[in-house]
Amino acid sequence: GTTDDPGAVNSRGLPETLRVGIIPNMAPDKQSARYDPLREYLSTKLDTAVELFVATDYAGVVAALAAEKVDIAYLGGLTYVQAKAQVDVRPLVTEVDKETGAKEYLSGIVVRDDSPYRSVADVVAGKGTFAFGDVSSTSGSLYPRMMLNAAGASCSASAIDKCPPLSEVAFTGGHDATAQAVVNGSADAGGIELRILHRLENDGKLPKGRLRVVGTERVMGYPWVMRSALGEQAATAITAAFLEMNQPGLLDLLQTTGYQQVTDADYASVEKHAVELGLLTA
Amino acid sequence: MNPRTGSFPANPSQDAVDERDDGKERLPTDLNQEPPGGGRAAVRYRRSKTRWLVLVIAIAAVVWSLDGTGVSFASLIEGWDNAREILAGLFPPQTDEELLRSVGKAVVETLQISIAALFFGTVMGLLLALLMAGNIGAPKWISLPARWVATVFRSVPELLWALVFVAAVGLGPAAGVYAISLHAAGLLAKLVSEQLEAVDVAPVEAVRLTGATRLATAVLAIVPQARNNIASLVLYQWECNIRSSAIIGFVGAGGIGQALGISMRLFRYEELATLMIALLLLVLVVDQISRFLRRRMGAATR
Amino acid sequence: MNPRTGSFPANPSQDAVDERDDGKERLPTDLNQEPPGGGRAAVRYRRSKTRWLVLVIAIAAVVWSLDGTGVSFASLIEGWDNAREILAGLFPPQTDEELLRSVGKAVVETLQISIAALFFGTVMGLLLALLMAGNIGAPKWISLPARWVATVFRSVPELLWALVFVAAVGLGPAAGVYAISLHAAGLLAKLVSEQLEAVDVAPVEAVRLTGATRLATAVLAIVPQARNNIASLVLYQWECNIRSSAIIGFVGAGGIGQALGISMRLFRYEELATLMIALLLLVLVVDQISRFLRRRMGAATR
Amino acid sequence: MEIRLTGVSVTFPDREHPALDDVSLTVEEAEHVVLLGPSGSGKTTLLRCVLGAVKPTSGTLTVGGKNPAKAAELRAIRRCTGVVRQGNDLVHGLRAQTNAVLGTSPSWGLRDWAAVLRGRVPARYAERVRTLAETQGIQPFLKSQVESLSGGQRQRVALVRAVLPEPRLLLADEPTSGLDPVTAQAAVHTLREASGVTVVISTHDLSIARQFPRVVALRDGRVCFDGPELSERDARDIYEGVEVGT
Amino acid sequence: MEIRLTGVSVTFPDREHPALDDVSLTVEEAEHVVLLGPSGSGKTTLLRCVLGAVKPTSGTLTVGGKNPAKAAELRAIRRCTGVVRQGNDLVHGLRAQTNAVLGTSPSWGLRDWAAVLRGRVPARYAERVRTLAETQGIQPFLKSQVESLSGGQRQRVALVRAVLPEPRLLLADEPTSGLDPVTAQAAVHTLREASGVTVVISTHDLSIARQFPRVVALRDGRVCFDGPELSERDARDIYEGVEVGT
Ligand SMILES: Nc1ncnc2c1ncn2[C@@H]1O[C@H](COP(=O)(O)OP(=O)(O)OP(=O)(O)O)[C@@H](O)[C@H]1O
Ligand SMILES: Nc1ncnc2c1ncn2[C@@H]1O[C@H](COP(=O)(O)OP(=O)(O)OP(=O)(O)O)[C@@H](O)[C@H]1O
Ligand SMILES: [Mg+2]
Ligand SMILES: [Mg+2]
Repeated sequence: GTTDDPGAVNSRGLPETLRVGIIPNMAPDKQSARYDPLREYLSTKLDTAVELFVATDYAGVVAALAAEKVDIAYLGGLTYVQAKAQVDVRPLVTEVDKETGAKEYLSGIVVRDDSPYRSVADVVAGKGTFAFGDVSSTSGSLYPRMMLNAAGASCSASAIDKCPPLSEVAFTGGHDATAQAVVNGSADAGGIELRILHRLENDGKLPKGRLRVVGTERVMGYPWVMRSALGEQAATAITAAFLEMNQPGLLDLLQTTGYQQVTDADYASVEKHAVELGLLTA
Repeated sequence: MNPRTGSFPANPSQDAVDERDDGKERLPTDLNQEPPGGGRAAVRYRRSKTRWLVLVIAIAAVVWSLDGTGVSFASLIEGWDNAREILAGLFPPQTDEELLRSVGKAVVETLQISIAALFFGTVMGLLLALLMAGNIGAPKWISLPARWVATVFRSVPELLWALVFVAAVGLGPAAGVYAISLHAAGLLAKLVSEQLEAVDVAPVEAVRLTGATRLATAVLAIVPQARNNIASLVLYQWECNIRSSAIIGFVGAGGIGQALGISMRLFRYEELATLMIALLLLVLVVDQISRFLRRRMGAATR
Repeated sequence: MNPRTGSFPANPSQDAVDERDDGKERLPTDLNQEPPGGGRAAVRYRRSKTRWLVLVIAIAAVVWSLDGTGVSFASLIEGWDNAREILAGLFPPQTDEELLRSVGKAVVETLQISIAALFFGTVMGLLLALLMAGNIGAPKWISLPARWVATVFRSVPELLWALVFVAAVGLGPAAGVYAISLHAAGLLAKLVSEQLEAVDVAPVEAVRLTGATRLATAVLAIVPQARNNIASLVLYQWECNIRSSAIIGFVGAGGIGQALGISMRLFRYEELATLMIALLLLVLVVDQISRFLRRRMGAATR
Repeated sequence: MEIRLTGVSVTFPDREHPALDDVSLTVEEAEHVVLLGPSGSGKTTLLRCVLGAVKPTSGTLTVGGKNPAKAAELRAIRRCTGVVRQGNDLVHGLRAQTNAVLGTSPSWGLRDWAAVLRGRVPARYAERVRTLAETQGIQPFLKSQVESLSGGQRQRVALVRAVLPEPRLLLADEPTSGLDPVTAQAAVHTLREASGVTVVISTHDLSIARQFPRVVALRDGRVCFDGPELSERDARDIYEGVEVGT
Repeated sequence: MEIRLTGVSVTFPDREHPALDDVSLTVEEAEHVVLLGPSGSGKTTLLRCVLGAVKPTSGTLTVGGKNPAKAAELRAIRRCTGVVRQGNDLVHGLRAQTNAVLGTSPSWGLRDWAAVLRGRVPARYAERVRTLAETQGIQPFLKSQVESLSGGQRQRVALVRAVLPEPRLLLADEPTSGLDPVTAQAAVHTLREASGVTVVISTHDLSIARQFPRVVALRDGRVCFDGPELSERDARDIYEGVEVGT
């Protein structure tokens, strides 16, 4: 059960049972998404019981964080700042992106290969339809929106589904659906996380080169966050556990080469844009 | 020799106000009486006028909606290739042993969630239904709030209920159980109360004429007649719960729902196919159990 | 004087195999006949044994599920504060004019989606129901596939249907309409076929004894009796469609669903409250229309 | 309980002719009355009026001094009335014996309820149910589902149900229809035996009507005969629409 | 169509005594037969057997040379049979006149269907429906919903439904129950008039039985009397369980 007294802590300042929330955005291909190795790793490393919850929607995990029903969680950049508005949480680490080799990964705007648009400015000037992924996705919603605005659009902060001069914007709910929408022509362009786009291509779910990237932006990686209430001691221990992770199998499972420490400051720009674009009601 | 003579008002709720305990005097309103001076022609006319009106409104609404939503068969045929691609992506369903084992676990979890939710949902739903059904005749100050509660329970999407319960009890199957229970209670209350209202009215009148109280009439004349249909609705709700649990998998409630969500997020269509087949089989099995019990009950009512 | 004498098998599907056109010789299987030599005691015993078995299995299943899902009232009470916080966050619902205007637009879209889907869903669902219902007695090679189709339609979650249709016809309400139509057809087929099976058997036997074909019996004796209940199920499905469209909206089909999804993901609880109230009102209105029509039909069947 | 109707009329919607047309009639306490009349003459409607299942369009009506139009008084009237409705009014899905005791529900305690819900007969009625069932000849079928009984067997279950609570007013709408002459006679005997009880029955069987001390005949919703004895001639007049007694 | 039963027995599950016990009986083409017997003696079961609604536990049975146990032949038998079932078997939700024409459905064309679905009577039956309804006295109620008819009125609608298709075999289970003597006589007249048609009815009314040239009586599922005329004495024996004729 999840009803253990959240106040009880062990000698190292960690809860008797560490409750971990995960949203799978990446997982190895051959194996179905089971994060048991991660649970075992954290459990031995931290010397405490670990309970793992895999959810497929951010809203639930954030609600659980806010209600202090989850101790640490793997969130998107935007979701982190959203969670921060509701409960005192702090980011600990983020994974190193295999593509950029850094803490940041890439968000991009894509069009179909036979499209006349060559740049984001063309997309805006074309006044066509645009597909975002999940509303609260950093790379599928927040950054594409930013790029559009930088290219002359004025995505409204109050009405999320208005981005003049684009004639129509839609939320597809996910990156693959965005790719689908652009490929089958129901959207003229879309915002997508590039490593996911590449994986779709590698898996043969999309013909290679069918989508052309017309603009990119670097996005601070998905943070592992912790409720600040757990204390400094716990933060140190958990951070160390991630930084010391070197088992190839486990790193492979988490689709990274290692972890690096992050602080709230790393997400300052995410937060700023989120407020500007109305994705965060501060 | 022919029965059911004194035909009762066709809508039993009309007669339910017949006997009230709330002190106020009310006349037994038998539908037969309604337009007390109304002649034959007037009634005919009013009826057929309403029927036409309803028909015209219905047609207009459908046309307006088809137009507004841009539904067209042309686009459907045109898009067939794309859809086929997605569907083709589902084949062949993945069948490696490891996956099958984890699907098995998910199925068990889903079953547990759906049964637990069915238990709570049935208890609450049947209670609400008894309070709501017009021919059982609970006083208005009870039946109206019961109706509202049932409407709120079923019109708030399970996903939102799930959010509330995640905040209350944390991530995990329990939150899913509570969320689905409320939703199930709302749905069952509506369907069961309508089944109660649809029973043959002659035996109900007969029992009521013996001076039985409203509760006694409900227990002795209405529920026994509707029993089989209620049982089959409860089994139907079980099926619905299984499907609901597939939707609220997002709260980390486990079960097939969670696995479906993950596969969808990670674009593993072949895995998705395996899971959908598992879901389908689960529903089919429940459907069969339901048919089996219906047949048994048919033969073995007390 | 008393009616319904020769009691018919309680489960009409038992009798439906009575007359077949498929050339093969089949005996009319009247339930009365079933254990042809079976004495009174044997039947009693078998019945009550099954009843106990079912009861024991049911209790065991509930206990197993409650245990497995970790449901506990203690945790629910403990978590009440958190839940209240979320619920308190809903108040006061936001009411600025701009929001209300966009909510109004979303409501209209939702209505259109639900009505269009109701139209297609009803057409397909009623057809499937007629083919499936045991007492209508379509030949097995038709009724079995119809049952499967209905099961697939309703057990694949709307969300997945939506995904398929988004691929086919692109983003927008049309995809939602198709997805909900299929789901609705599956649900209606199941419920309506059970209503058809639940009609009074005496008139059905009477019409069948006149030598009417199976189709004629269905149209003349079964459908007229079930008509009102079917109409009320269709209206119930309308309500379900509105709720489904709230779920599907999450994948970009527009309407209240999309607005709900956005508000939920951006944690704008006050906006969420406004939308939920809109959804609730919509469902309440449909519920009222349904009650009104039920009452009318009660009085005005042909 | 005496029954008093003064100028009672009932007109159903969609019908040109009233089902009851200005009927005034008094049945005294402990009187036994039989209602005659061609099919459709309003017998059933009259009996349903008395128990408040049909509301008079005009006229007044009291039963034992109480007014069935008032909810509380109606309940009181129904409590001390036993009724056999015309037609199929047994509760399907229950046993014959459960149906037989349904009329006594207002006086059940918790134990009685428990017994009934398990399909048993509460102990205090067991003896009387047995006796009544034996007189009516349905003893062997008491444990059967009512759906499996023959027409006449069901009719007798309904009669037992009406008589069991020892009501002060007994209304029976064609209680012997579907019964063979011997069984019918047993039913009539049970009804006639109830001394001190007001009994009103309707029937089409003249030989049964002759066993009652008072005959009231309806025709087109009006009382066309009211007297102690029914001659061959009067009977013919009632059914053939001739002014009775001419 | 002649009916031949040889050693037919029917035992319902849960019942100690058979409903029909080794019944052998032949009804010749165009013969008119009345079935008598105390309530529960198996009359309804016998009639339902003939139309394949109940399957004999043992024994054989042919109707017009056809075997009702075979699906195709059963359909043929039913096509040329008119039946009045005991009890409430009109289709609620339809008008009386629609119910009256239901029996003719096997010969409807598209236009007839269209008429029926709009609640009308197909033109080619209109005249006959009117005549039959008039003889039975239900002409004024043809357009009413059957739910609003009185018991006797419904019974007559069922009779019209059975007779309308001009069947070669007419089975009527207590067709006059619930009818007053005059109306009952009209019903019997309609049945007796059907010359060239095999007619089997069951009844409890001895005065009606006497109008039939052949009387068959059942008792406890066995044939206990079969003869052209029924004396007072035989009738009493049938109902009182004495060996008939002793
Ligand atoms: N619910 C109803 N709606 C409309 N008309 C009705 C209703 N009930 C009865 N009637 C009509 O009122 C008249 C009197 O009916 P009632 O049932 O009282 O006759 P009855 O004397 O009991 O006849 P029967 O001997 O056939 O039972 C009939 O013409 C009948 O059609
Ligand atoms: N479906 C059934 N299941 C069990 N027993 C039945 C069923 N139908 C009839 N019976 C029993 O079979 C016996 C004969 O019934 P049937 O209906 O043939 O009698 P009947 O002669 O028509 O009587 P009535 O004059 O009362 O209509 C009765 O004892 C009855 O209870
Ligand atoms: Mg009557
Ligand atoms: Mg019978």
